[in-house]
Amino acid sequence: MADALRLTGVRAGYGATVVLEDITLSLAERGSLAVLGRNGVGKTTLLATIMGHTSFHAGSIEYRGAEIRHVPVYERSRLGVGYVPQGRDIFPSLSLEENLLVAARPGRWTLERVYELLPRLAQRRRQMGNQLSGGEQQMLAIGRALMGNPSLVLLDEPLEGLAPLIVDALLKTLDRLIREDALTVMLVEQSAKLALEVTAQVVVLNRGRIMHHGPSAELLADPQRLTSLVVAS
Amino acid sequence: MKVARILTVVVALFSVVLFTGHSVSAQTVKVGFISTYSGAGAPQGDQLDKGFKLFMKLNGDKLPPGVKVETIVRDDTGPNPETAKRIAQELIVRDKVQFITGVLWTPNAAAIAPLTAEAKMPFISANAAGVAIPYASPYFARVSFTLWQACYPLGQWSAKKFKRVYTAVSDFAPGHEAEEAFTKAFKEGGGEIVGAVRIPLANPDFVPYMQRVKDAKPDAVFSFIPAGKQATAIMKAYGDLGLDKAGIKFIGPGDLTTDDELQGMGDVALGVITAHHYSAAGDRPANKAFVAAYKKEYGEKLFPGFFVVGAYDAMELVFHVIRELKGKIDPDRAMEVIKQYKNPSSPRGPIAIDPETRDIVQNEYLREVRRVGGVLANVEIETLATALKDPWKQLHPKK
Amino acid sequence: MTHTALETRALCKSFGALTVADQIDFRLETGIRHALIGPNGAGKTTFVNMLTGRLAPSSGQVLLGGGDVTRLSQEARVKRGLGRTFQINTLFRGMTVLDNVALGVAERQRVGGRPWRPASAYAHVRDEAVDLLRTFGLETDARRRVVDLPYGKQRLVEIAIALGLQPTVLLLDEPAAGVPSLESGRILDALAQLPAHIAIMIIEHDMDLVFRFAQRITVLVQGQVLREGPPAEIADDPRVHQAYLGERRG
Amino acid sequence: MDALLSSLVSIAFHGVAYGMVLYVISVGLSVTMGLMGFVNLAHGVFAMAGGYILTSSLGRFALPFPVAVGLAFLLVAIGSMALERGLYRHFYGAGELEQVLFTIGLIFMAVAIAQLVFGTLQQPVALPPWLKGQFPLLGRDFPAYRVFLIVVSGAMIAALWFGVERTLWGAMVRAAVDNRAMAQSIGINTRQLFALTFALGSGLAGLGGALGAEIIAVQPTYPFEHLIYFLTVVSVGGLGSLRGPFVAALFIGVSDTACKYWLPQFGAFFIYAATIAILLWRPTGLFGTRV
Amino acid sequence: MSETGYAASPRIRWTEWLPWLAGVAVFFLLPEYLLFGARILTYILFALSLDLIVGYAGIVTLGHSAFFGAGAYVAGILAAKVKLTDPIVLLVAATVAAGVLGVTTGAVILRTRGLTQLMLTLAIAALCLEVANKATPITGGADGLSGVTIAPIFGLFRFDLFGKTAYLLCLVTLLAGWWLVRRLIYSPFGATLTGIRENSDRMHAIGAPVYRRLLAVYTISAMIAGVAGALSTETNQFVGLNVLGFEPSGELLVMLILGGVGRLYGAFVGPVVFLIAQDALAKQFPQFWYLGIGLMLVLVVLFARGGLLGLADALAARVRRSV
Repeated sequence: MADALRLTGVRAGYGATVVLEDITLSLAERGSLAVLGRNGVGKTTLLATIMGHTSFHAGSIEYRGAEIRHVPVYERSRLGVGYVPQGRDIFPSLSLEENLLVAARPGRWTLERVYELLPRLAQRRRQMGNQLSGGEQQMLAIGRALMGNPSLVLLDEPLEGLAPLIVDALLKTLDRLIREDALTVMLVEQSAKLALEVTAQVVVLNRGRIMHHGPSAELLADPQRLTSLVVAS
Repeated sequence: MKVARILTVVVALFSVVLFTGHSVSAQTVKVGFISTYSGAGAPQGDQLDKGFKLFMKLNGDKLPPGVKVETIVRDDTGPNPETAKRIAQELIVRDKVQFITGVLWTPNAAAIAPLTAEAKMPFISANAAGVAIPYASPYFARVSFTLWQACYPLGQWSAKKFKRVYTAVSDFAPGHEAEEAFTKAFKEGGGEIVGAVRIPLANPDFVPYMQRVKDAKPDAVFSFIPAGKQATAIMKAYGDLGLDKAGIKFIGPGDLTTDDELQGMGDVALGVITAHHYSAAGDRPANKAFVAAYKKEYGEKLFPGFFVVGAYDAMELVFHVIRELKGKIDPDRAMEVIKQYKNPSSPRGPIAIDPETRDIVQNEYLREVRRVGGVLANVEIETLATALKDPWKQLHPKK
Repeated sequence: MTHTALETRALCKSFGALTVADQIDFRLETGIRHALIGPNGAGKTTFVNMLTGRLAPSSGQVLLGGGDVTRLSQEARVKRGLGRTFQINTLFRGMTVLDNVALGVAERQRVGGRPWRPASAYAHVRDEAVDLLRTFGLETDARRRVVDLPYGKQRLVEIAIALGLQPTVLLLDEPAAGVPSLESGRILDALAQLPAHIAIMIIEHDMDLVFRFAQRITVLVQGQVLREGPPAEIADDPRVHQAYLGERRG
Repeated sequence: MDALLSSLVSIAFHGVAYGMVLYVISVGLSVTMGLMGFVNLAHGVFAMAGGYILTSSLGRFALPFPVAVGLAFLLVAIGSMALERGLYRHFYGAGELEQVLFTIGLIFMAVAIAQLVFGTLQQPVALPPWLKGQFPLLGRDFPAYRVFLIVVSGAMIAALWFGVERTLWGAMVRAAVDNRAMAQSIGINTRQLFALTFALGSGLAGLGGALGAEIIAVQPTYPFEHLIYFLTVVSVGGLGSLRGPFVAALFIGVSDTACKYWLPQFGAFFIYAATIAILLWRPTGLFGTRV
Repeated sequence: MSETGYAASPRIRWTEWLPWLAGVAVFFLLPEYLLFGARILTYILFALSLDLIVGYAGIVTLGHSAFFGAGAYVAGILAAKVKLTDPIVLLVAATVAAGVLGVTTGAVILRTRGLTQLMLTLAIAALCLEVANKATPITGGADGLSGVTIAPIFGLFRFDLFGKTAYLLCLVTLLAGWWLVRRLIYSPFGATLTGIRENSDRMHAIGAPVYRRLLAVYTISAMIAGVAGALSTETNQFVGLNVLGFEPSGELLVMLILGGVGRLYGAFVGPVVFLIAQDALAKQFPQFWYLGIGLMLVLVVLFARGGLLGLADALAARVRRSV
């Protein structure tokens, strides 16, 4: 079976600026990968590159066995790549429900199911995007990604700035998605431990390169190594 | 430094373009024809051009043996005196023409006139009607008309028909002249002007002004608006607002209902009363032949308006001078010929040049828009004045 | 006795209901290398923009060399000795490397607005710019246009421009961002050579660089100062770890 | 008192009719400039094209009025799409100056082509009998065509607003205006969406030019002469907004009419002064969020 | 491309004298074309003033004719109504008036950017046009301002029908304008203008008073445009409303773009080529002229963004490479 995602020797950045260098990684179908590293090491750029938002300099990105480096962003989305960007990027002049509907693509995920999963959204369906709280926006961003019925979801700090209660709810959701829904997930998260708890694999980036690639559990069990990789020595 | 090479090339080009020559035989008379081919005034300029071309086609060869006429056409781009003056200057200095004619717009002619005085250049206005232009140059003559010629008799006539009249004219010199001429005659005849508005020249929508007229409930509205889309637009506004139904008569000089624009105005124009020197519907034989020739040349559905006649008659006068002088043009002798000019069979009827003022002497007709044979026409219902000299110059003789 | 080069007092900034800077008290001592770190969205950029005058604070004060500059324009602050580099290259891309630096030098020497004598007649401006380029090993690139330069060198030009202003306080916003690792050594060398008397605040994600370079570190989290101290203390602070590793509180 | 009231009614009526036409023409410009950040000075060309299509369908081909209006919309939309594919898209990333020059070039060409094809005369609008004459309302006579114009434009505007505010397509357009990259990330083909929106906006301009041919005369220099009005509507209203240009268009329509009625000696002075004042007060326009 | 900046030599290269040689040659060789020549020279000066703000400072304007018109009207009104007819005095008066207009409108429009700025330039020019249109007693309104008589220069050189005096006056004034602009763009001030065009954020960050510099250059440009306007009045002894219209602004932009923006001599090449082409083509095919300009403009913007000079540079570079 082909991997859900395979990056080989990827060099990418913004314009002439190179942020990622020689990134090679693969992610199996129904797999989950945490992307860790300090700020500014290229985690967000990595997800953005998979989505197609950066300048691609070299290497290849295969999605389910097909090269997609020249595929436009919207086609990648239609092929089944879902994206929860770092700033959430809710459309402010759309209502909550419209935010979901514009992303809808046929499949198991429907408006009803998203509302069932995230009941808070159902209550606020008529609110405009810019009237939502941070937590609601975050849930909406996840819901919006699901509406596209993706097979691979790229989550960029989905828990950032959320109240602990909401974090718990979202984590449960995430967990459920990974285990029950046959989704492949790539998760960028500041909270390394959280990320490691819910994922199977992990990569740690530094200065745009992969420093570490292995099972999440292993790294979680070695706090010293984790600290040295993620904070500093 | 590549600039060097480029500049050399540019200079070379410059010289080539400028040097390409004007080798003209002694017997060739050069006539500069200025009209408007681009910009907002192009429709009227096109009419002028059609008259000019029609004359050249029909009569371009009626010259003494050995004499040839070369015409140089220039575009003044609209009511654009600066450009007009510049191209007139170029015609004189560079092209060395011996006549200047054409010129649609009064401001343009007013700008050119002083130049012709300095250069001793016979300048025959085919249209520009500004009443005072002849005073600006002794080499200026006019075969078109003045607004006083149309509006003064119209004012006299109106005073017998209406009590209260509203005037609405374009805010530039011809509009002011029309307003003044009409008002003077109308008041002398005992009428009352209940309101007067001057409408900006560049104006897309006349409805607000006409609404104001309607709200004042006069017996008639007198209007001078430059012929063309503006006149059509004000006619539309008149109809749309129902001024006709409110019993307000629409009157003015013939610019309002030029023969070429008339079909575009539609039925609202029916019943509009104008005073003018030319109508395509005039039943003089010379006119019938003229209209037929025009239609043959430009299409059955088109009618020649006063612009066409103006240009046609201007060229007729130029050719008359050339024939009289056997192709050897001397400005002062040319002006002598012009001052004595008489043409009994212009399409508009008999015309002549007033030797005193070098302005046109012609008949003025009262016309009403009627439907004739399925098309709208300015039917001449009355001759208001025969062999009329410009009334303004009678009132303001040159000291 | 140390002298405070740059200071903020209770600096706040809110956009509507969102508070991005919350009572920030910050001191930058003369001649000190001071790093500002913090997770994404901590408010570092907002803070820097308030320091430089691109953004007006909602409340609080900014002091430069002891004087209140809260209400002063960017230009006025630069004249009082505040220089900065940008996170993303902000260069005069179509101009030569020399002119990029000379423009700044000319402003500092108060000749930038002289309209009559040719620029090349101001030899002292050009010489100073050339000297600066030499310190960064860019002298051979002086006549090249910035856009034709590799990215690493462009970052150096960025720093050279700021130094040309002879600042007393220099804000370096991620000086090594986006530079391929092969070229980043050069940037580090350049930073190491910066004149000692300048107070430098560096905003940087690269902890290697921060710990190698900084004498003091301020950690900014959610618009507030979480911790301030020498690198050793910061590295061991559990709260900092938590902020970075995301151990769940409680 | 009565006279004042009557003049107020006149001004409001004519001003609204004029404003509605301005809005239908300009709204597409607001959307394309807001959506694509394209300074399209040639927008008036589409309005003029619509006007010509209407006048020739009515005059030369004697088509029924509604068909002529429909054609004006459709043909202009199709034509603009071809232009967008062929020329406009080369300038999406270009600077403002290039866009300005390119579109001025288009205007020059359009003016010349219109002159060659249709001649320089103003095109007459052969209205069907049911749109001529007056329409009695509340004891006053109003020109029937302008009543029709207000009703039809009102309906168009309502449909447009419904389309943008209430349909999925509208939500997609708004999403693309809000955040183009994110819109792509959820599978919206923004380029195609832009092309369609551009076509729709131009089509509306064509429609406005057709409906408004009675008020804004159709002749070759149209795109030059009315450019400043279209731009004023958009910049005063605010880019990318639907409501803003509507308010601005009505404001211009009514105040222009009022000036002509009461203060003809001041001409358009007031409009320009007001435009400058509003832009200084709110550089992004009344309802805009960006420049 | 004329290279400026701190490393550029400000020496006038011999090639830079060629335009002046050509200008003098025309005077002697083509006496019939001097009026036309005066017009070209006026437009070169006008284009030069526009290049200063569009090409060097990067301000896009659709209303530059406001300053040309202001200069033209002030000179015209002084001559026709106040009977102040000395041509040199009129030039100075026009400069001052256009400068005042430039500094006041610049103070307003330079605070804005993008479409708003573009719109403001257009609206201000439209406003000036409307004022000139409505102030009929002073400006002549739509009929234009006639009755302008200009005294001989220094009481010696009469403005003649052939335009000899006008041509020389334009040539000398242009030389002065060129000298001024050239000094400006080679100076540190000129370098900062380029800097502002390239990156105004960075200019703020290096402590440059961006707004003041822009206002200064805008005012200078307005003054030069005003001089060009006054020259046009003196040459034509007439001022028409159209000097303030949108079309002269548009056409001027076309000329500048055609020659090449931001390269000093683009402002020379553009008007020469444009006006000669206009003179030749508009005479032959008046109706096609607009089509030609439009097409030319689209092609230049599509394929030759550096204008004719840019194209020539690229060609020269290719030739050099192939040799």
